[in-house]
Amino acid sequence: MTEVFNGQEEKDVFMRAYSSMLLSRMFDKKIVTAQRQGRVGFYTPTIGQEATQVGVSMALNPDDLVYEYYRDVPFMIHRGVPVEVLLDQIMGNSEDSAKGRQMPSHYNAKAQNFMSVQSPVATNLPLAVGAAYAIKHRKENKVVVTTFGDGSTSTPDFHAALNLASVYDLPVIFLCENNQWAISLPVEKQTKVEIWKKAEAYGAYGVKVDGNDFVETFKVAKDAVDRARSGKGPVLIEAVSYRIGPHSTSDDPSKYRSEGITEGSEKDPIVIAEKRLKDLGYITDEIIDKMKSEAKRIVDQKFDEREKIPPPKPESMYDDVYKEMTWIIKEEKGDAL
Amino acid sequence: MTEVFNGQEEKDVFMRAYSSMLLSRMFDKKIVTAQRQGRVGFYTPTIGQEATQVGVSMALNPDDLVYEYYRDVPFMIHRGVPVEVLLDQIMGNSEDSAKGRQMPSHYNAKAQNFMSVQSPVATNLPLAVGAAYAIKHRKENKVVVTTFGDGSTSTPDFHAALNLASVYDLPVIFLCENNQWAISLPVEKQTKVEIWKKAEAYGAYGVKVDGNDFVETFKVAKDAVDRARSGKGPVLIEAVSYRIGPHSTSDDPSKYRSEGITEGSEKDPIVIAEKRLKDLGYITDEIIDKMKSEAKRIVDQKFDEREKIPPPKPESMYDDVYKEMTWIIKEEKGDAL
Amino acid sequence: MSSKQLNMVQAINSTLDYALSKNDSVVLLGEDIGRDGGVFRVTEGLQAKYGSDRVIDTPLVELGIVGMSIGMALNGMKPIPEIQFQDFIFTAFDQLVNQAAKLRYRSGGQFNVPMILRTPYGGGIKGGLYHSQSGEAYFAHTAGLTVISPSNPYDAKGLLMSALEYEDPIIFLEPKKLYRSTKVDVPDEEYKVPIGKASIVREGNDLTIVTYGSMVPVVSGTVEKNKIDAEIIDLRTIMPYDGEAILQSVKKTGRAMIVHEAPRTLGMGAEISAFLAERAIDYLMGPILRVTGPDTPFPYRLEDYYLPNERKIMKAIGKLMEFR
Amino acid sequence: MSSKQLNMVQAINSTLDYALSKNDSVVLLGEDIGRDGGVFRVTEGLQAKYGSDRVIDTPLVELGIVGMSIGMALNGMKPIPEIQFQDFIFTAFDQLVNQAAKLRYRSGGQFNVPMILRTPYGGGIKGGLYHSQSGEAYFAHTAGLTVISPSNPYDAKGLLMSALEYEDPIIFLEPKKLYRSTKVDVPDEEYKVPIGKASIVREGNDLTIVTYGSMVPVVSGTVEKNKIDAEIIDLRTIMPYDGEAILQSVKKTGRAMIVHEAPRTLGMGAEISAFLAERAIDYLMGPILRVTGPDTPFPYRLEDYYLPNERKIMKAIGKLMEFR
Ligand SMILES: Cc1ncc(C[n+]2csc(CCOP(=O)(O)OP(=O)(O)O)c2C)c(N)n1
Ligand SMILES: Cc1ncc(C[n+]2csc(CCOP(=O)(O)OP(=O)(O)O)c2C)c(N)n1
Ligand SMILES: [Mg+2]
Ligand SMILES: [Mg+2]
Repeated sequence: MTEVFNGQEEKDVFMRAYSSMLLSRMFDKKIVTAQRQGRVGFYTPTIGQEATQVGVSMALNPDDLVYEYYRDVPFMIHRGVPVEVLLDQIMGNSEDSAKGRQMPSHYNAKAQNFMSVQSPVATNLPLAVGAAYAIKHRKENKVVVTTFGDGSTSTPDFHAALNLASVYDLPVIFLCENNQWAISLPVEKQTKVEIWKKAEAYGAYGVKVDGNDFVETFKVAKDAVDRARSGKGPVLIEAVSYRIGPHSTSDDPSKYRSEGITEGSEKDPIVIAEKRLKDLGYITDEIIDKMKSEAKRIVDQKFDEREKIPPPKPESMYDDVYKEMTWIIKEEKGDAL
Repeated sequence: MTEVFNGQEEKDVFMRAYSSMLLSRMFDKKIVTAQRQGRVGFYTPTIGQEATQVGVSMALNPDDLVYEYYRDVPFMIHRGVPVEVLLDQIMGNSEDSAKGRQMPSHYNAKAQNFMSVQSPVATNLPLAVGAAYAIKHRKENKVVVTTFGDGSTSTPDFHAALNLASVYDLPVIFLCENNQWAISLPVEKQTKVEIWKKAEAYGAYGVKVDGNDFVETFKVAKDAVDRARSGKGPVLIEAVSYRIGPHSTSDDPSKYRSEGITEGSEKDPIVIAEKRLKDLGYITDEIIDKMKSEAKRIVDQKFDEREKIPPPKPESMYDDVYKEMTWIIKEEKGDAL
Repeated sequence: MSSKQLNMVQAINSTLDYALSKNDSVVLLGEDIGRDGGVFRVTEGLQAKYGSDRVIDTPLVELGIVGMSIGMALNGMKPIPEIQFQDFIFTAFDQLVNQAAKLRYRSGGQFNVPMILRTPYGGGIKGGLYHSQSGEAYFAHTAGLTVISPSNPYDAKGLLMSALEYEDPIIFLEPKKLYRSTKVDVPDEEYKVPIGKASIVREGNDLTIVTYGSMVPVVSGTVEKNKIDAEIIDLRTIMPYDGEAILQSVKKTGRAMIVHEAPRTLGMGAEISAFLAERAIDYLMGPILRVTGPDTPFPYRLEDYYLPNERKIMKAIGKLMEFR
Repeated sequence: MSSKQLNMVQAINSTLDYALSKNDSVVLLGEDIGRDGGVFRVTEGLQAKYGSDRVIDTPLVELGIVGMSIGMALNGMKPIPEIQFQDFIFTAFDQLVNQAAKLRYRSGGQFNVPMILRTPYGGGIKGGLYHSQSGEAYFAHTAGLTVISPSNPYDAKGLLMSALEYEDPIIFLEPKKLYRSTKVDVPDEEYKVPIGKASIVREGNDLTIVTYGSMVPVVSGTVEKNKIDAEIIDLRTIMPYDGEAILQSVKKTGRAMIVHEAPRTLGMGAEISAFLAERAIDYLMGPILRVTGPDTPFPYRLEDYYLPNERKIMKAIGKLMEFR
């Protein structure tokens, strides 16, 4: 299949990829349902982008850095971020590593080398460039991946980051997860040019891939990572998928689009993966069913478990603005409590 | 020479172009000298960019709009902005249309359809796009030209403006005056890619021209303007010249570069123009000398004349923040005087 | 005179509709404002009615939205850009501070920028750090900008009507928490609420509470419920704020406090307090107090602790009333 | 203990040199800071000494300079970006407000941004609208940022030394008017001026004048020349400002004024005044006055009328001294 793995190795790697995609999908469904039930405040579904993210994740080393965006649950799951960490963030409970401060879908996972997610889109990109500069400065053998949507290519930060990474030949993979929509704006109205081609304007290497197929994505990502790691400078990957769900749980796509790719249809990344794994003889319908119910069981169970965790203490709100609390904040804390 | 003009017409047009370039050059020398003498506070010389600007200006109608930058004296002179207007701005005297508020080289000339110049580079570009939107909305037969340097292509505003003008097919000519330096940074370190090629990233039309030759620049600009005027969308022109002088009167280029094109050398736009006009039989050395001393005389005389104009009245400082002075500013004015 | 019961979203929507219908130079532009009708539905139905050239869906670039609007405004149009959340305006901050705010001044009055930038702001919808900010002080500190924030549907329409004829750039801050919180009678006909004039929401004698936006109902509710004889001033226009109204009231009551969501340090409360400390010191019985959001980013889960509320307001009132 | 007579440019240059020599993680980056040595020559000679990988000439993109610096700071480096003029920082404002300032908070304390952003600010060099702005209030209103402005070469070195060990983002505002205005004795050895502590530039009993940056010599000169018994406080750190020092002084003198270049409305004077109106009202004999730049953009030719000067300060002192 790929020249990278031998037989058993490939099976293990692919099965792990599939398993991450499945877990992400079950996670997604669970949170969307929980949001409707009022158990979660908000969520940006990732359905449709599993293959893109897992494919790229497969090409990375554990110590490579990721400056991710709000839709990267499958990426995080595949790199070993425990589901609990994601749930605690979404719930904003007292075990959340960000102390319940961020809106749902604004994850972080330092242990797995994920940065903390901000809302203003693409503003993670210049940070990734700086991270890569640090890596190069210390002659470390790492690359930095940073992710963003198609809409985000119109931002100032996209332009700044692509140019700087190119000028300094930095090991950055710019992963554009082109799900073809930026909330209600289709990518054709975002820009007249295919996104991978924009790399040329900076002297970066640009490549397009079918982001619904984790194997294709993996192969392209592997090349890109090798390039970057060997000092050949940044790569812009345009991974084309489709945002199967709404932009967020607050969004109603029926206002602005008719249905495109649907769940379970032949372009669904999970369906494509299953077909591939079946063709390779790695999997059967029976195994699939078992894996699915196992994934669902895990998500349900963890959700119930994390839901019991209390919210953070009010006074924690005043911490971490600065390393040492200023007298001003101390007084405000005193006044309020 | 060009198919645009018949014989006498061409001579008139070319001679007028040359005359503008000459007047600009004399103006430049005068202000640089006056700055050294302490008679002017600051100035950004335009020497080397005369052909670029005059060539583009030749392709425009009087009612086309220009969102210019601080180095566009030749452009302004060729479109009929009186030297007095430029001098009053530079001196910041009480006849200055901007009431002495702006630093020298931040011109405006509403009568000739020039906007007022800001310092943050390239932030005029999105304004030009909005102007073009208004033109299209009213179905007017105008184009908008906006100018900026090579360094300015790295800015957020460049990216935003190029994309928006392309998405809405607007009649904007983006004139990049590539003088090969952004203060001390050579264009090769600004970006890895030739500037005209960046147009492709937006679906705009990009073209490069020898900006030292006013005829070449005119021809390319004429095409670009025709394109834009006929509704084919924006054009990015990269006009390559050389910043013969320092970045500004505060700058010392010997710190960071050895000499490139020098005044009077064969790539000097004035020298190129003279050669062309001689070859065409439009001009002789005698005429040149006469024109030069006439241009110098005009500039010297006007400078002395404008220098006598008093500064603006202190109380004028409080006007024009809003259409109607707020009570806050009124009080501050009262307090101070 | 006919009128309708409208919430703030409806009041703004109908005023935008009116503006578009009256004047071909009016255009709306922003992210998702067209087909989608805006993420808060404020522009719902307008693209269908006026076309995608006048209700313009833009690419994702705030600086472009603002920059283009300025260019339009300089050329005979009346652009009404929307920034989806005020939190995202900072990517366009240079265009606001260095272009919109300074164009009239730097051109000696030759050019001006009649643009109305609308944007939802403030907390109350569990938006966390990046969907809750109250940045009015950044704008109010910028000479050349006019900053407005309505606290109810009636004022929203009336202020927007005034804004349509205003010739300088306006930052029109819509307290998203109040978008659908109440309906009030809004006349169908044209009327204006003047820019620069506060409203006395409630007359009172014991103290003056200056507030605006989403805090107006919180302050009013607290005062009514606890039967405080407070005079409540709703600024409506944050910059230029109505100094005269504040001064008159404080001269009468002798006590002053300011309530807002934005962080305390250098929030509008600082300016109002300094204004009073400059010219009302002789009338003041006690300190000037501020009840505000703290100097921290805006937290998601603890939003209710972050925002000024009855308890915090009453605590400050209690402290003020000790002075006589 | 050896020392040298240095102006502020030299004091900063030698401190940056020290920082680069001590710690390989320190990098400088900005426009024209390398070959050219910076448009104010603050980084002169450093690229030649430490190489273009550590004293980095960047393309013309402030948001990239700041964004890259944040990324470096998150990864074990100590970046010292320079913004050529503070006026141009607004194109990077989102990176400052929404990234640098909020990273520690939003990550629950896991990530932090030890960056020192240096930038020349203020008037006095005939820079007009875009080379003269004093934007400290924008930064000081932003929770998470620390804002410093030295008023002399000694403090410049000492504050920068403290900044090198500080773990949160600092906006280091260099009053460009003072870059070369005086030389003072600056010790060769390491020393620190603490962040968050004001200095009492002059003790006095009749009134307290709070100021910072370029206004310190103007205030001092005025007070000396006119033999006013004023206590002068140089904030040095603008945020968090030294409330305790201000309060102590005002309790003693009973009169307070604030002097700064930035526009009055919502300038630092507003915050200091509000701070005092909250807790020193009982000690105050008269109003709290502000002598500041007006709420207009910064004019070129009339710069001298714009800036606070002896006449304006004396007028305010006169007014204050009427109260006893
Ligand atoms: C600077 C900025 N402007 C606006 C928004 C509001 N917003 C959130 S997501 C989004 C669309 C993003 O589209 P895309 O980049 O394609 O990513 P996707 O959500 O499709 O994965 C918008 C406009 C934002 N988060 N940041
Ligand atoms: C946003 C911004 N950053 C920095 C500056 C300071 N500055 C003024 S001109 C200049 C270089 C511009 O180079 P280029 O765009 O090539 O134009 P040129 O001056 O060469 O004509 C710089 C960095 C500025 N004016 N605006
Ligand atoms: Mg998308
Ligand atoms: Mg240049």
